[in-house]
Amino acid sequence: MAFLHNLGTICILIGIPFFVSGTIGLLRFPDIYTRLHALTKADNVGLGFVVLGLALQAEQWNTVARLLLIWLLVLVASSASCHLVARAALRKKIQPWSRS
Amino acid sequence: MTDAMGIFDIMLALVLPWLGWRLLASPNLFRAVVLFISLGLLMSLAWVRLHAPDVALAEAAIGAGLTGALFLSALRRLERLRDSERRLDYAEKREEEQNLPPEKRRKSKPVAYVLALFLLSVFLLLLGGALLKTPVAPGRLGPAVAGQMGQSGVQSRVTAVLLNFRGYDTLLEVMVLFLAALGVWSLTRVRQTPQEKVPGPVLATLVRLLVPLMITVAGYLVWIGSSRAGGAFQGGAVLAAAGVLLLLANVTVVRQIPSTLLRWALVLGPLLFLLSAVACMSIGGNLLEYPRQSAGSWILLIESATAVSIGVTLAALYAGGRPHEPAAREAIVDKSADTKVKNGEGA
Amino acid sequence: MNWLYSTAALCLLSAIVAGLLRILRGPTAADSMLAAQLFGTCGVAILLLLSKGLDWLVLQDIALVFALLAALAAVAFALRTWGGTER
Amino acid sequence: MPGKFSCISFPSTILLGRLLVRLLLFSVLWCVLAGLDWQNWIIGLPTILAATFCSLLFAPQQPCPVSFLGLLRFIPFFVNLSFWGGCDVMRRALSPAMPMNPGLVRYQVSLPEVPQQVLLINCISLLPGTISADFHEQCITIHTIDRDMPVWSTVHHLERRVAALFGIRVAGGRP
Repeated sequence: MAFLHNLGTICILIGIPFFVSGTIGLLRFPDIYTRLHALTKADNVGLGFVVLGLALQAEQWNTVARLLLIWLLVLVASSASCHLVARAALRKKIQPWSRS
Repeated sequence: MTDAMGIFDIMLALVLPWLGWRLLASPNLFRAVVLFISLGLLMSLAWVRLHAPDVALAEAAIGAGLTGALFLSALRRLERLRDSERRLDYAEKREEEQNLPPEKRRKSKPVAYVLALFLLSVFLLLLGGALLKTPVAPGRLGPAVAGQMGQSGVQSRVTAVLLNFRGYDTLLEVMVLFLAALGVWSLTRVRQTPQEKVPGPVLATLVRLLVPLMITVAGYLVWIGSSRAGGAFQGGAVLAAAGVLLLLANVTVVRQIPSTLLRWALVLGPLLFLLSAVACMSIGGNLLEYPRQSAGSWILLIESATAVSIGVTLAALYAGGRPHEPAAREAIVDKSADTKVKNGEGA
Repeated sequence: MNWLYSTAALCLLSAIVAGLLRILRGPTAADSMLAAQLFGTCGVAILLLLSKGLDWLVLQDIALVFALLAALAAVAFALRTWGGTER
Repeated sequence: MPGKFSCISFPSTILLGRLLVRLLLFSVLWCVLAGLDWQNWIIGLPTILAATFCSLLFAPQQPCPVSFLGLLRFIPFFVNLSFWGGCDVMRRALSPAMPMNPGLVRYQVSLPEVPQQVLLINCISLLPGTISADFHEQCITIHTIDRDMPVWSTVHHLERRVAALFGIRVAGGRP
């Protein structure tokens, strides 16, 4: 039990930097599309680690299932809204930033 | 090590007023809306820290979700009305402002600032005075509620107060919501979105996944309301979110729902609430004094019905007008199916 | 409360506050919208962490509602505010 | 039971199968949310029925069954890729030079059904270095953060995995 608990702690600690780098990416990246990259991927991996860590520390089966459900929901919602926002931006003829 | 939590609270307490101020002061409407959505999310966290999970739930569903979508759609209409004044891309706006000659740029007026400062300090003084005058423990309502919990028929104190001890207030609140929907319906018809604008595959799949999930969660929130945080308002708000999503995606099924059915769904909650309030009198109590043994069942029944009505009401408010009468044939074909949807949502 | 959960929640709140800058800076409307999306995800994580740390199951329900409604604002934005008929 | 859903026009055997699968899924979901106590089925049963009905109402005309074995093999693949996607973004965001060379790439999809395509589109957004920016007439416009990455082969690999998840094969496709 203690082993699982410690493993969960490590997972949560791994997850936080992903969130932080997602925010840094949001602030540093040059245009809307690259910011979408930062947000969609980094935050979902971060949330995935946090959920994994909490699931390892959970005591009941349905807590694990709920955590998984929440993660999947966020995953679906953020990838779909990423696509929708990117599409709206393309249709608005916002040119992607390029290095040159 | 609760220090981190202390810093968390202080941060929240500092950011919230700042956010509120930025939101009110923002000349750009779109930015104000986004700030409003963020404010809703942070507000919800603040309610959690204040140990009010019921309010946090409602704020998460209504403040951050529904109102955000409502404002974002309203912006579009405003923009159509005053296209020349309103620009969503504020890069352009900022550029314009910088291109203006210096004498035309907005000047700050010292008198306005002094006046604002004066009014603000008067307001704060009044507020502080009111706070100081308030007795420290106003009436000791908490223990009173705790003492009567055995008679309420539910375990959650908030639900006990809302639907049993102060059921009268809630009845009136439900009526207010109903009246709001009536008002909107009597003013205008819903704007017909063109039929050919079908949602893209990604959006369609999202709707397909989320709407049944939202219905399930709404039912869960109504159920859990009797023992934990949740209840008719929260469940109704989540149900309304499902409706808003359907309206946004412009799904054909929504357009085919006969308006008679919508009317009944709108009335169901208030009507049932009122009827049970009167029924309590005929059984032999006062208005809204449920029989002791079955109070839990009464509350659950009322809550389920109100949740449906609140969901339909909020979605109708989002749609912004009374529905069109669909062509008679379509209505007949779909009647059986739609009745099932609504009845199902009823619980 | 365990130091782990409170510190992690604090870090996530700081990430949210830093993200506010993006809303204020823009430049396009979608950029601000993204920041609101970020708040949703971070909010879910904070609620889950607090739920474990305070041993308070209700917070999971709030996180669930957050997650369910996360897409709503983005969909409304992409379809209504920016989408629809061309100007 | 299926006879009542006369507005839904596909054969009743398929409908029955779909109905049962959905009923089962939503019942499991309800148990996860509300616990195993039998009392909560007072609200649970109508809710599950409503959710099932709603889900059937929006179901695509063509059923595309997910193969269980394919699912088992898809999950670790997906988790691995999205993890590297997160790491990739983290590396770019944190390094001072911010190495990136963004651009748009088109990809012709050969998956036949809409749900499969949507799954592919959503997964692309979680892959390292790519997000799907538009989808029009079987063609996905992909925004890549680094044009030097092998975008086409990665997406093609993903497409084959998605196809395997649904128990079908896809042809070669072209860039």
